[in-house]
Amino acid sequence: MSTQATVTGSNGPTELKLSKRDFESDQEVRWCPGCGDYSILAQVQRTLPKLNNPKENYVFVSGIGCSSRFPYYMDTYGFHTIHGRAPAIATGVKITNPELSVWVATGDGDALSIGGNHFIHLLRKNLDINLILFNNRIYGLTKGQYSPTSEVGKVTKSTPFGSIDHPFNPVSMAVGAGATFIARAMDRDPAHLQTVIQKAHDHKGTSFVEVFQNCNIFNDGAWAKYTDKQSKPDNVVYLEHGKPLVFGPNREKGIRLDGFKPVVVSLTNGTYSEDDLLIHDEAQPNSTYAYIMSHMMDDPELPVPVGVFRSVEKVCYEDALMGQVEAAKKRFGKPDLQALLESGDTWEVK
Amino acid sequence: MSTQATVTGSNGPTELKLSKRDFESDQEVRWCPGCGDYSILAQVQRTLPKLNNPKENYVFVSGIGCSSRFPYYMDTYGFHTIHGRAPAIATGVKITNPELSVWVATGDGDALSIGGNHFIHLLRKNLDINLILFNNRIYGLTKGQYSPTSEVGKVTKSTPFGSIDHPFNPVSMAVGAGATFIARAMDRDPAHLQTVIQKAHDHKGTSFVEVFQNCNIFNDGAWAKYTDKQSKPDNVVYLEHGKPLVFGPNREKGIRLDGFKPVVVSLTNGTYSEDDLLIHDEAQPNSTYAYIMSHMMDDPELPVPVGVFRSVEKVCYEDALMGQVEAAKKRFGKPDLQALLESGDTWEVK
Amino acid sequence: MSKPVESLPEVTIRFAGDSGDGMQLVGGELANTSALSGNDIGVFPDYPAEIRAPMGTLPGVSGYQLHFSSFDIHTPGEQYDALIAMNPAALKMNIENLKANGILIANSDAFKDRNLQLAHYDENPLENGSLDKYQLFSVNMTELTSKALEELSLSSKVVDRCKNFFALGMVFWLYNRTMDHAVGLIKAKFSKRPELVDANLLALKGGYSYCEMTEQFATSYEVKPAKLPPGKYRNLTGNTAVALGAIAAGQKSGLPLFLGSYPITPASDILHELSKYKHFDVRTFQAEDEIAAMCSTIGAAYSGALAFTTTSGPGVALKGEAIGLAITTELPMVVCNVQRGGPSTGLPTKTEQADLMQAFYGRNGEAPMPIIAASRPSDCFETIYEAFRLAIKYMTPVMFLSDGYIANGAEPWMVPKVDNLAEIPVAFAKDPESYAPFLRDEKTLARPWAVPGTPGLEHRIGGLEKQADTGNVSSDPRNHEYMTRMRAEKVANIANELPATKIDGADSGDVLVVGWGSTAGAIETAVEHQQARGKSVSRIHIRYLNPLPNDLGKILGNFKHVLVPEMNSGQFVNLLRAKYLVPAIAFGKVQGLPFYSSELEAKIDEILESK
Amino acid sequence: MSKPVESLPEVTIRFAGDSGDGMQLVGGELANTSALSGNDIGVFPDYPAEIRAPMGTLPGVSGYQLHFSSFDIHTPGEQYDALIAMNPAALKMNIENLKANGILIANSDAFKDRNLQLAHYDENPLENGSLDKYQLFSVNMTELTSKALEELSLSSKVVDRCKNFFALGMVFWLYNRTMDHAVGLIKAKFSKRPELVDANLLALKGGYSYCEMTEQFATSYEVKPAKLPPGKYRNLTGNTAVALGAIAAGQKSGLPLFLGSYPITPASDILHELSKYKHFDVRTFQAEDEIAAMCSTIGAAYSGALAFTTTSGPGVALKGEAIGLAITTELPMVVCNVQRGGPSTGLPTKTEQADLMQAFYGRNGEAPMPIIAASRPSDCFETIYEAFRLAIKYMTPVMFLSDGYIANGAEPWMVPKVDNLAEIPVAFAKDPESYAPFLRDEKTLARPWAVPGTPGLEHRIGGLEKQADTGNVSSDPRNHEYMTRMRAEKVANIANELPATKIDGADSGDVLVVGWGSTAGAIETAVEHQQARGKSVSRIHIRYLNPLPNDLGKILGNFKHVLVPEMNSGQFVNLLRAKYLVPAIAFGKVQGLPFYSSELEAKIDEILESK
Ligand SMILES: Cc1ncc(C[n+]2csc(CCOP(=O)(O)OP(=O)(O)O)c2C)c(N)n1
Ligand SMILES: Cc1ncc(C[n+]2csc(CCOP(=O)(O)OP(=O)(O)O)c2C)c(N)n1
Ligand code: SF4
Ligand code: SF4
Ligand SMILES: [Mg+2]
Ligand SMILES: [Mg+2]
Repeated sequence: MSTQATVTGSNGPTELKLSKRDFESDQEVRWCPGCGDYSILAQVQRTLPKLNNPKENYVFVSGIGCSSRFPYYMDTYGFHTIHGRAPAIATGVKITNPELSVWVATGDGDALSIGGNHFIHLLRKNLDINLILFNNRIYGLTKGQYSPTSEVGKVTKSTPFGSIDHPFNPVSMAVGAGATFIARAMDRDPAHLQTVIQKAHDHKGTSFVEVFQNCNIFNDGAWAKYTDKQSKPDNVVYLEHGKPLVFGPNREKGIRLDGFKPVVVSLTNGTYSEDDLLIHDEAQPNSTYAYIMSHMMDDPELPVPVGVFRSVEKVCYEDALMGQVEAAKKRFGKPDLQALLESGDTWEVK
Repeated sequence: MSTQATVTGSNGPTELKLSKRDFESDQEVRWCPGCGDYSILAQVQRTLPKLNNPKENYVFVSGIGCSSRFPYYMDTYGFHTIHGRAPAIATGVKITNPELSVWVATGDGDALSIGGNHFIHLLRKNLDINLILFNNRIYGLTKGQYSPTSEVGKVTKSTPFGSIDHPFNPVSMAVGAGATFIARAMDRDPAHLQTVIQKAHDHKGTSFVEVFQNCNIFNDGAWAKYTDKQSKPDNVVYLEHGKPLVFGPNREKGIRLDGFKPVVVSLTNGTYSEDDLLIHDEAQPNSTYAYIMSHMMDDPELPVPVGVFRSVEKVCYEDALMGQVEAAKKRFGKPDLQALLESGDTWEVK
Repeated sequence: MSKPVESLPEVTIRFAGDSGDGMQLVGGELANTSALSGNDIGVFPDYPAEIRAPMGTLPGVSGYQLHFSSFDIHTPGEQYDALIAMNPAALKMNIENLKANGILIANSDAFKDRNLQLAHYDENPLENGSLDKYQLFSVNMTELTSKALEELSLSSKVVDRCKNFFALGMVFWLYNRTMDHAVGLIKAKFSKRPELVDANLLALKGGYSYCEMTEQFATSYEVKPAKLPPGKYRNLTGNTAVALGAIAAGQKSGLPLFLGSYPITPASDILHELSKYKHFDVRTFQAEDEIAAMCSTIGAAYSGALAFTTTSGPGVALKGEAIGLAITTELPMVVCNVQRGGPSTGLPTKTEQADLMQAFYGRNGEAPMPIIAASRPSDCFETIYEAFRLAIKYMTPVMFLSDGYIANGAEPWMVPKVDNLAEIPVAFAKDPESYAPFLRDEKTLARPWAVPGTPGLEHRIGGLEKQADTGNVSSDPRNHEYMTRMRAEKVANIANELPATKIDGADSGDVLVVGWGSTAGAIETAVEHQQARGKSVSRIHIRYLNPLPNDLGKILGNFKHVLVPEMNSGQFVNLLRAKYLVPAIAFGKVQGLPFYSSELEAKIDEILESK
Repeated sequence: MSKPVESLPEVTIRFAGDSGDGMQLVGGELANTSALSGNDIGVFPDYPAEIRAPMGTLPGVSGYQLHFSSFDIHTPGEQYDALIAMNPAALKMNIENLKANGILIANSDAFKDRNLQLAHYDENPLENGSLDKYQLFSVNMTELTSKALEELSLSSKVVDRCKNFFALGMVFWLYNRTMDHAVGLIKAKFSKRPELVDANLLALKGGYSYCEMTEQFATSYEVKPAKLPPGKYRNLTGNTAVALGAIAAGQKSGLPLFLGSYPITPASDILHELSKYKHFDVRTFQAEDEIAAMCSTIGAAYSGALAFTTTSGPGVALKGEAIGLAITTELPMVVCNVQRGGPSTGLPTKTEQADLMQAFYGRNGEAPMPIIAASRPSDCFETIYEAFRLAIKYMTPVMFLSDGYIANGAEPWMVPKVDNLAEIPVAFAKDPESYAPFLRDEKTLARPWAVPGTPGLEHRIGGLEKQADTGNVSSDPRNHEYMTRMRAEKVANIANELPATKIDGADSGDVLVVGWGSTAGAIETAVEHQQARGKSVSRIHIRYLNPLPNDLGKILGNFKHVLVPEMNSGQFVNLLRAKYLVPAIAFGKVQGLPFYSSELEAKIDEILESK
């Protein structure tokens, strides 16, 4: 969402001078101590003041889940709706008032289980809405059942013998559904999370951000491999537009593309240098590229990418719709209700 | 579905001697004259007798739509359910009786609009169910509104100024959702359609078959480019496992992969021969390959692939579930209801 | 050869043929011409669930019934004066309701072997004397049409498609109708294929001339114009009326009209109609399913649109959970249910009133909402408009009920003056000082409508129980009881502004017939007949089903018997019995068909005799 | 130092603390120990919607109430004899219901600045004399626990977690309970972390010794065993009872049990419980949403499983459309609704009975289904079992209603003998000669159950209206009416096999209290009290809500007043009024809380006085 024209009053945008505080509501935050949701909330509250949008233009819509309590804690407009339906409600909001900056806060159950259909249809229609998926690979609010992102074999309340569903790869799904902006971040990397939130905001079209979020009560350590200091460097690669894919504790490893398969190469044995690596291109028009990046997560040999996978332009639904409204107004002139009611074959009775 | 053990009685499978007739119910077929659905019905009825499965083991489940009338015309078990929910109902059928050969007949609205969530979750869970998508890029039964596969700009009853939604690419969606078998066929190529149906049946796991189907009443010619004699050779490439991708009226063109991008090359100017072309590998474990193939449809420069995009093995949901049931039986022994009721802390009142 | 013209007060005529035979088109055209000639009309299109059921079969028959008259009528008629049967199946399905000695025009060319078989006729009924009690006119229409079109040298398929206009031409002659409007229709409809313009014009005129020239009919008939109140009129189906009413509410309220909808028979036409009027700031959104349709509507209401969603019974079932959210967040919107035959997929193209209880109770928890039903095609305009007015005034979703019968049915509508429409004032909250999300208006109990984008009014709402005034999440027991009561009282209070219930007939007596929704016409006719016969029978019609009018209990108490006809197994009747403890009598019809006034008359007779 | 022991007939005690304080665990353990000692018990766990609401806050308070007695009781009690308050918020939220002079044990260590603030106390209530009307025992539990655990040198966080067992130890001493079972629980629960076993055992014993050694309590109490009918007993929550009842029905019918479900509070525990019993051929399927849960259940029923789906109100709303399909295809299955506070998301962890009308009408069209409700935790077993029996006998989906109160509540259950359970005979159709999909059994009107895989019975069913007998699609008007009537009659006929309604008290008199569902216990207590006071008050409890028992109308007619208490705004009462035209009086409580018998007694008094 890149409309900055929404600033009202005579002061220029830079005059808004909002701070994190301005985005904190008076409601007590009710997540478990230690929950990753706190960080996501804080990063959003830190990022929004930088965007030069007045508070009243933000709307946060959520479904049901721990994560979906999010809007209560933001001092903006907020709507805590029903399970899985936030994208559909946000769609109505955005169509009615395209000037608003509309955000969806959702969980892996909310967005991918009950809400899967609205999720893919939102991505397809490409309304300018920013969706943040709090992925903790578990149902938090209902106290610990497995979710569509839980790994096979997971023992939970509803799967005492281990779960048997193959999980979704949310990023692959989003690519398959035609998303124009896809990113991933982690609750435990606040600075990077802020950058990603800002980029999601700046993108015009639906922005999908998956956040690795820790549920320390029901699924503690689900992402530890990627967030713990020790294991992270070997297991995470940061995607930066125009930069090669380098990772490792000493940036000693890189990713090359062998045909359509990413492979890890060493940068220390003299065979390859950074120049030989895959250069990340988030603007690559061919979505196959984003698919390849998304699929790295499924290969235990490869590090998991975080950052912006894809960011391309495509007509937004609400723009096309308002375009049709404007065109119709031009073509048919000022609406005349009386004339409309009297249109078609009419006759007078005297 | 590859269980042939389902044949009952003492006669071997080859003794079933079923014919197309055996699969025709006594109900009058009620599609518009000229509808592509007729061909799909006929090809299914022609293929089933070859599969050595007795009639009573087939179940056809459908949602709502013209295409969803399908089960009425099959002399097998059939269930015409509610809009979009056939995959979920079929799931209950298959879990209850994994021996059955379960088929879903569905439309582009049924499967991808209202039923999108069940569709992707079926693919994810990988039950051994065969789903045939009758894609006519329109809502037939409700008399002509655009569907999630309709092209942008389409003028329909509900879009008098042209539709503004970006369509889904069903095959890309299926890849993104983790499908293990994906294929495409056309109502107008009966022989090929039969092969694909047979392969879908033979695959163990969810088989997704998209069929280009013509609705001659509300969207006539939607696929003409791919089905008309004249234009077809230039616009369709048949995928055959282990064979190069060749097409053109005189098989004079081929597809090569340039990195992850398919490109058309000429086989007549001496630069390339068939040996240089991409060799189709439906068993390629890396789903990126199937994604690349699926994405060809979105590039007007490329021919559209038909045939089997992907066919890989992955544990079926019902097998894993029955495996847990069997393991539990082994571990806990013969179920003893009285003992179960009396388990936990009990006390006697005298 | 000028033949005698007989004047009739009213005529009911039914066209019947294959779904591909174009019966709806020519039936509709006769309706238009009749309305334009000043008749009152009532129509009943009746078609199969299939797009094109197999030719010649019984389920493939499509019918269009028209009632036109020189006085005020309320229904599309019952038994027909004339039946046009384009094939044996059409005859079979419809002959039962042709009046004795009624006119039967059959396309004899279609009464051939396979067609007879498909209609399960052992013999050709046109030839075996079985139709002797009717005035049978066997006309070889296919052949005659083909002759009329000879000069155009068109394919036989195309020629065959024109025989409906040949039939229409015959009917035009029979009822002394002018062909002007039909000629215009043909020219407009086929403007892109001039050869079809010529063909259909020739067919139409061919049918007309055929009657003019032959000895087929001894008499022709005319139906004089009805004495309708003066004004400008047009013909209107219920679905179009809903669309126009919604646009009018949008214009009068000054809000953009948002429609979130998913296609479903018989409601889709409202979506189709509204999507044409983008220049009236109508924003139609074809959602991925009914849940998304409902939810997008909630989102639109939340951010200040005039929010609307349309569907039929199964769609309402899907919307139930979200309707609960709309109720508890107290946002204004209208949910339109064009009811069809149920349960489940049921009879999608047939009519029924079996979703009333669903309107009341089709969601979890205590979740009351106003419910309002239209009585006839043209009444849909006023009723949907009223639904929007109430929604905004009381900050609540409102359920609007129509059904397949009035949605597809048509009648003349006196176009209202826009200035005379009730105002729909909208007052968005603006003032941060006085604002709290659930602070209620003292009179209406409505909460304020504060739309995103308004500085200083940032607030949060949701589906969890809310503290009074602040709207913060609260699980306080007393607060929950209070809020539950407030939500109920707000809806109940609407009764205080409802007009006095109009009693048709004496305000006490033997039988009171209580109707709601589309049974209005049949009940009105039946009660008029009973009153003409001197019986002590009155009727009331209930537009507001929730809340019920304040004077209802008193009225019911003044009659010995209360009869409640409904196209269901008895739903509204139970509300009356529970609320007023009156022994109201249920009279249900669950056939996918509207009531015939004769059925109601018979039932009233039965009650009158029983006493 | 042996102190006096006073004998009491019954005790109500409430543990209250932060959601992290482990109140549910120790409360439940006291319940188990009490039951094992032969008391009758009733429990009421009451926790916040949040997983872990912020520490020390009012909404974060979690409570567990236990009623144990030496006689037959029906509720978890009302006002408590003793309250254990682990922090100021817990005190604030619960003190209102502590009896005058009741025992109040407070963890004084937690009554510090920030905690007092969070609970909105200006002063420390333990110190300002505001609690003088209670027997206040300020105990520095945190410190004492930490002392008791000194030798283990654990982190202070771990030590702090053990204070709930310290409190339990105190209560054990106070009510003369044996610690054996609690010791076993601690050993089992923490078996993987031996240091926690030691810690919690020390805390438990520390609390006990503290009372033994100090002068805190002058007396201790005992509650003698209740005289329950002889047999083997266990403690059971309603949700566990449902799971066991379903497994029993599976075993007795010989069918695999299929559960299609989507987690939702307060129903999820049934899914959790059933997923453990795969060796009983239980196949649990956690679906992507409630619609898929319902649809998979339909698919399972179609192919011959004992089909089951569990949810709460919002889930039923989503299932409505598919339930309609189940009804029209006449497939056997049970839909379980563990009701919670509504509307919309409402009060997810609180109880309510506001989904009764949804059970009747929450779908499009005329779609009746049997509805049956459990009255108390242990009754869930028998009632769900009966639901399955009816489903299969009549080939119909059955709605089973429970609610948060009995789902989480527990009581002693006399384990039945499996051989004494009613049979659930299953007769799949096998014979192609006599088979037609909708040919009905003459007596039950049930259609045959022919499962895929059966040779020769290939057939098609669906949601469109079906021709009688053949099941082929039919839009014939008369057939639709006939099938609608058949579906209704089949359900209505069940009334003929229902047992005579048991009247508690005289079969005529001043007041009849009619209850359904979980209000049974409170009503029973209130009516017993009224009868003990010599009042002419009787009660009946309705398990079968649809169809209603045949003798109900007659019974209602024999009382001057009929009172219908419900945890809603008056739903069942309207059914009685509509059907029997009796002026039954609604008495609703919509607070997310069960009735107190005192509230009912007061209401009965009011009615008795009014006459
Ligand atoms: C219609 C409906 N079904 C089920 C529920 C119960 N429910 C609430 S949240 C939730 C899933 C939460 O998981 P997720 O979306 O991953 O969010 P988290 O709590 O993990 O942040 C479920 C099943 C509900 N509230 N409404
Ligand atoms: C709950 C519900 N919503 C809407 C409908 C109306 N409806 C029936 S079929 C259909 C779409 C049909 O399109 P598609 O699935 O593409 O099937 P086709 O008719 O083109 O074969 C719709 C919207 C319905 N029957 N049920
Ligand atoms: S349960 Fe998990 S996701 Fe929910 S608030 Fe607690 S830690 Fe966070
Ligand atoms: S409307 Fe289209 S899809 Fe439906 S039966 Fe006719 S031709 Fe086929
Ligand atoms: Mg989660
Ligand atoms: Mg289609």
